[in-house]
Amino acid sequence: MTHLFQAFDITKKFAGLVALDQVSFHLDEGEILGLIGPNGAGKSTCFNVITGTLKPTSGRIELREQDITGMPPYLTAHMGLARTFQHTTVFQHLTVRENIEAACWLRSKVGLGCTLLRTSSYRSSEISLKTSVDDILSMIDLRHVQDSRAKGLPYGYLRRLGIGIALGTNPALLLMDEPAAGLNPTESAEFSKLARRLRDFGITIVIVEHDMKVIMGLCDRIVVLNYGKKIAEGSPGVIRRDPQVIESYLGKSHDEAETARA
Amino acid sequence: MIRIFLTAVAVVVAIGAPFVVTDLYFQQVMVIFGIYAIFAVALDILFGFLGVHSFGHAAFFGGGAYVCGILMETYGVSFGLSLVAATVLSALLGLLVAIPALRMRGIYFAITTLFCAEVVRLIVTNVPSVTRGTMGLTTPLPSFPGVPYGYENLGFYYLTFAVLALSCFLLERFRRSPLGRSFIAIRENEQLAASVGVPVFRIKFYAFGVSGGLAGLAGAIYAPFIGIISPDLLSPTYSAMGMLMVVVGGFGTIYGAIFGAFMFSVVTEIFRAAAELRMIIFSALLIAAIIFMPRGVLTPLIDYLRRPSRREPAVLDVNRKDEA
Amino acid sequence: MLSIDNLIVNYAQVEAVRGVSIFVGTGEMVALIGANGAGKTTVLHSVMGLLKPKAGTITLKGENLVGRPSNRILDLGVALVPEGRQLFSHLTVQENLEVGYGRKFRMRFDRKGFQSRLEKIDGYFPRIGERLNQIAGTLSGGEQQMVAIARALMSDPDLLLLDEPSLGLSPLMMDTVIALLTRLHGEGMAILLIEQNARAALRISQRAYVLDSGRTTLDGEARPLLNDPRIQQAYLGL
Amino acid sequence: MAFNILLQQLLNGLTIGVGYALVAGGLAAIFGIMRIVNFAHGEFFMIAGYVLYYGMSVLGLPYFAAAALAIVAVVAFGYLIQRLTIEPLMETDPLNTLLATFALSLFMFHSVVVISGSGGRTIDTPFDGVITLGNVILTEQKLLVMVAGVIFLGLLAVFLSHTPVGKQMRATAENRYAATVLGIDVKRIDRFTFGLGIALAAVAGVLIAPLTPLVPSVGTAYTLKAFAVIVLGGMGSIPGAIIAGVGLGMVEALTAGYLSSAWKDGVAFLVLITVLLTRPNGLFGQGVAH
Repeated sequence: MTHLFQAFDITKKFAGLVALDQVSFHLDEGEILGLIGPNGAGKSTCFNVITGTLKPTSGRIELREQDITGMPPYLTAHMGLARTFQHTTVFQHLTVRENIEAACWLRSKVGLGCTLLRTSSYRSSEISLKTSVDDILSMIDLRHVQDSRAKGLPYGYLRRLGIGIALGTNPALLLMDEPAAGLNPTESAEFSKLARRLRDFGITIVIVEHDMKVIMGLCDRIVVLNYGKKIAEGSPGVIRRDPQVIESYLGKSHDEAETARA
Repeated sequence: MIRIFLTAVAVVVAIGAPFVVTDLYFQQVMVIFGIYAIFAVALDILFGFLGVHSFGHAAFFGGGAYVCGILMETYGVSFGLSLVAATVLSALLGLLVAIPALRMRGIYFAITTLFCAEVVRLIVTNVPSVTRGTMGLTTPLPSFPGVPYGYENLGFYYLTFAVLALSCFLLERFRRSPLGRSFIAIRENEQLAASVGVPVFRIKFYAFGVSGGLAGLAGAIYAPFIGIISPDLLSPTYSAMGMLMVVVGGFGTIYGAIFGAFMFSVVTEIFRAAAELRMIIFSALLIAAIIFMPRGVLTPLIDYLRRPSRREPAVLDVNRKDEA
Repeated sequence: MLSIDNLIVNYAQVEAVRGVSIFVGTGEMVALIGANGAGKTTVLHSVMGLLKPKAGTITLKGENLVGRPSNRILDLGVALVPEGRQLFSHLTVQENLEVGYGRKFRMRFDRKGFQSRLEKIDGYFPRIGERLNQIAGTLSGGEQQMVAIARALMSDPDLLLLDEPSLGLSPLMMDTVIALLTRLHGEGMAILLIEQNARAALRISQRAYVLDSGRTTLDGEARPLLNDPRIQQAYLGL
Repeated sequence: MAFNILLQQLLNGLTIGVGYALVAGGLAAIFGIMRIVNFAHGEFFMIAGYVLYYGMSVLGLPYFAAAALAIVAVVAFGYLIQRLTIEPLMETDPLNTLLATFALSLFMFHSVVVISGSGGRTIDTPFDGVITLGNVILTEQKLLVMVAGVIFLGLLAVFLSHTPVGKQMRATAENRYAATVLGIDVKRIDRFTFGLGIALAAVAGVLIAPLTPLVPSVGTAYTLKAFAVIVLGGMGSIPGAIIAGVGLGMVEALTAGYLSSAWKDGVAFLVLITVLLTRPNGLFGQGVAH
C-alpha cells in the first residue's frame, strides 16, 4: 500500500545543533495527524522542512510518491501541499473575498495577455473562480463578511480566513501550524468541527498544536517529538498513557528523580 | 458608473485642453506633468503593487532618456524607433538590476538599487565620447505626424497622455483581475503568497522589467522635450522625486501616483516655486506624510468619500450573522 | 510582595492572558506552570513592563507597576532572566555583568560597588570568577544560563523572575540551576519561576499556579500538586 | 621612483580613508544599535563643512573655533531631527525610517543649495603648509586629518570598550530585548547613538572640507561611500567600518593614481556589489565591536 505522504529519516542541523534527528512518518489519505512535543522539540523545524521553507540536511520527503525534498514553498503548493501559519497570517489590507481570490493563483489558468485583453477564456475562468471562492467562503463560514477588510476582523475569523487562503490552492494535504493558539474554548470546538469537515471533503491534515484538548479530540494518530527525535507514535489513547511522552512534558516523576539522584 | 463617467470627462478634458488653453507655457507644464505621472506610475508598479521599494529608479528614467537622446542625436534614428529602443533597453536594464537586487532583503535591497543607479550614472558620466559626459547631451526636436512645425508641444502632449492613459488603463484592468490580486498578495505578505503557489521571485523579476521599461519610456519622451540632458537625470534626486510622488499621493493606487505627479509639477509650478524650493517643500511634505499619513494624502480622502454612508462609522458589525 | 490582580493582556490580536491573579509573598518561591502558549511568558513580560496590559493591576510592595518603563521596574527591585538566556554573546562575561549592574546612563562606572556586588555573587557561581574575560558566546549552555542569572542578580533584586531556566540544559546542569534557585530562595529572595519541567518546579516551590489558555485553572501548595492528575491533564489534555 | 608614487598614493588614500572611516563608523553605530539606515548621514558631513565655512568667513572665527561651532551645531541639529522624525518612526515599518532619512537628505541638500548655491566654496585653514618627506609630499591639513582622525577613532574605541555607556551601546546593538530587560533605557541609548554618529560625521566634515572644493553634493557622495564601507565592514560593525573605510580610501587612491580618477568611484561600487552578491553579511560579519 502506498501512502499519500512519507518522510524518510529527515535530519536537520543548524550550525552543529541537531534540530531534527532521523524523523520518519507517513500519512494516509483522509487522516488527521497530530505533531506534538514540548518546547524546542523540533516541531517547527519539521513543519518548515516539509513545506520547503527549510532544506533538510538529509532525508527524503515524498508526496504521492513524488520527491518534494527541498522544493521551494511555491512549488510544493503546486504539488498539492498547503499550509497555514501561526497567528493571523492573512493579506491584511484586502477584503475577505480578495484574500481568497489572491490565493487562487493555482486555479486560474489564464495568462497575462488574456487578462489584459479580457478574452472570453478570461471571463469564463473568472466565473469558475467566483464559484470556487464562494465555496471556500461557505466552508469557512465567512460569507457574511466577504467584503470587509481583513484588518480589524475578530481574531477567530482571521484564523478561519487563514485556513480559507490555504484552501485556495485546492490542496490534497494541509499542514496547520498551531491553528487553535489563542482561540477560546468555543472557537477551538468550532475549529475542530471545521477540520473534520475538511477531512470529510478529502483533505488530509497535519496539525502542529499545543492545545492538547484539540489534538486529543481531533487526531487519528499522533507523532511525538522530543529533542528532535520521534519518541512515540500512535492513537491519542496510547500517547496519553505513554510514560516517555509524559516525562517529556512534565519532567521525571518523583520516584524516578529520587532513584536517579541515589 | 461614476468611474466610467469620470474617466470619460478626464479623456474629453485631456483631448480638448490644448485647444482651449493655447498658452505654450501651460502646455509645457502639462507635458512635464504627464511625463512625471508615467514615471510615478512605473514606480508604483513596484512600490504599490509588489511592495518592492526601489531606490534607484532614476537609472531607468535617465537611462531611457540617454538611449533616446543618443539614438536621435548621434545616429539620427527616428523618434518613434528611439522610443521603442529606449523602452526595451530600459526594461532589459531593469531585469539586469533585478538579478542582484532581488537576492537582497530590506535595506540591502534599497542600497543595491541605489548603487546600481550610481553605477549607471558613473558610466554615463565617464564615457563622454558617447554621452558628452557632464557637458550634457542635446537632443533634436522630433517631428510628429500630423502636427505642424512649431506645434511640437501638442505632439508631446498627446503622446504623453496617450501613453499615460494606456498604461493606467492596462494597470487598472490588471489590478482588478485575479492575477492582479496575486500580485498585491506579494506586497501584503510574501511568505503567505508563496505558500499558495505564487512564484514570487519570477513575478518581481518581470515586474522590474515592466517598471523599468515604462520609466525608460517616460525618460525617452522627456529627453527631446527638454532638449538637453545631463547625468543629473540619473542622480538619487530623480529616484527620490519618483518616490516623493508615489508616497505623497499614496501608493498602491494609480490615481495616487498621478495625483503625486500633479502636486509635484503643476501645483508647484502655479506658485512659481524654484526647482530647489520645490524639492525642499516636497521632502518636508514627504517626512510629514510618513509620520502623520502613512497611506499618503489622497487615499484616506478617497476612502472617506467612498464610504457607503458617511454618517455611520465604517465599523464592521461582527454580530450580524449570529442575529440572523 | 508581588500581587497581580485580574490581569488581561492582548498580544498580537490574541487574548494571551485572560484574567490571571497571582500572588508572591516576601521570600516565597512560586512556580507558574502550564503548557506552551498558556500565557506564562506574557505574565512575566507584563510584570517587567515589556507589555502593556489591557486591564488588571500589578503591584510590588504596594507600588503600582503598570505603565512604568522597565528600567523603573528594575529600580523597584524586580529582575527577569529571560527565556533562552539572551546573553550579549559578543561581550565578555564581565561586560555582561557590568551592563546588568550599571544600567544607569552614566559615563563613570561605580567600580567599587560592582566589585563588592560581584564578590557577593561569586559565592553562588564558583566558576564565574575564572571566566570573567571570556566572550560570553563561547561558554557552554549551562554556563551561559548561570551568567544570565548572575547578570540579573547584579541589580540586587528582591524578586527574581525566571523564564524556563532549564530549557535546553543537560540533566546535570539542570540540577545545578535548581540547587542555585533553592539556595537563593533559602537566603530570602522571592522567586517567580516559569518552568516547562513541571515536576522539577513543583519540587522546589512553595506554591504553584497552573495556567491554561490564559487562565489560572489550578493553584495551591506545590507539593500536593506533584502527583495531581490535573497537572497531567493541563499538559496533555484529557 | 615608482615606489615613491605608490607611497604618495597610499598616503593620499590614508587621508581619504580616515575620513571614510569616521563617516562610516558613525553610520555603522546608528545602524548597529537603532537598526535604521541613515540616508542623510553624508548630509550632516556636508553641513558641518558649510557651518565651518560660514563660521570662518562670516563670523571671522579661527579654524578650530569654527570647527567646534560646526560640530556642536550639527549635533544639535541632528538631535532635533532624531527626536522629531526618527524617534516617532522607530516602532513602525523599517521602510518608513528609510524613506524619512532619504527625504531628509534631499531636504538638507536642497536647503544648502538655496542658501549657498550649488557652486563650490573653498576653505582656507592655517594648515596650508607642505611637509616634504623625501619625495613624498604631504599638506599640513592632510596630516591634521590623519592625526585628528586617528585620535577621534581611538577615542571612539576607548569609549565603546571602557565606558558604561559604550558597553550599553554594544549590548543594545547585540540584543535590544535583553538590554530592555536589564533596565537599559534604550530610547536614551538611541538618542545618544544618533548624536554620536552625527558628531563623527561632523568631525570628518570639518577635517575634510578644507581639502576639497565644498559643494552640496559632497554629502550624497559621502553617504554612498559610507554605505559601501559599512556593507564591506559588515553592517553595524564599527571596527569593520573603520578597517573597510581606510581600505576603500587606499583602493580609491591607487585606482586614481594608476588607472584614472574618473573611475575611482566605480571601483568602490564594483567591490561593493561583488561583496553583496557573494557575502551578504559583509567581509567582517556582524556585531558592533567584534
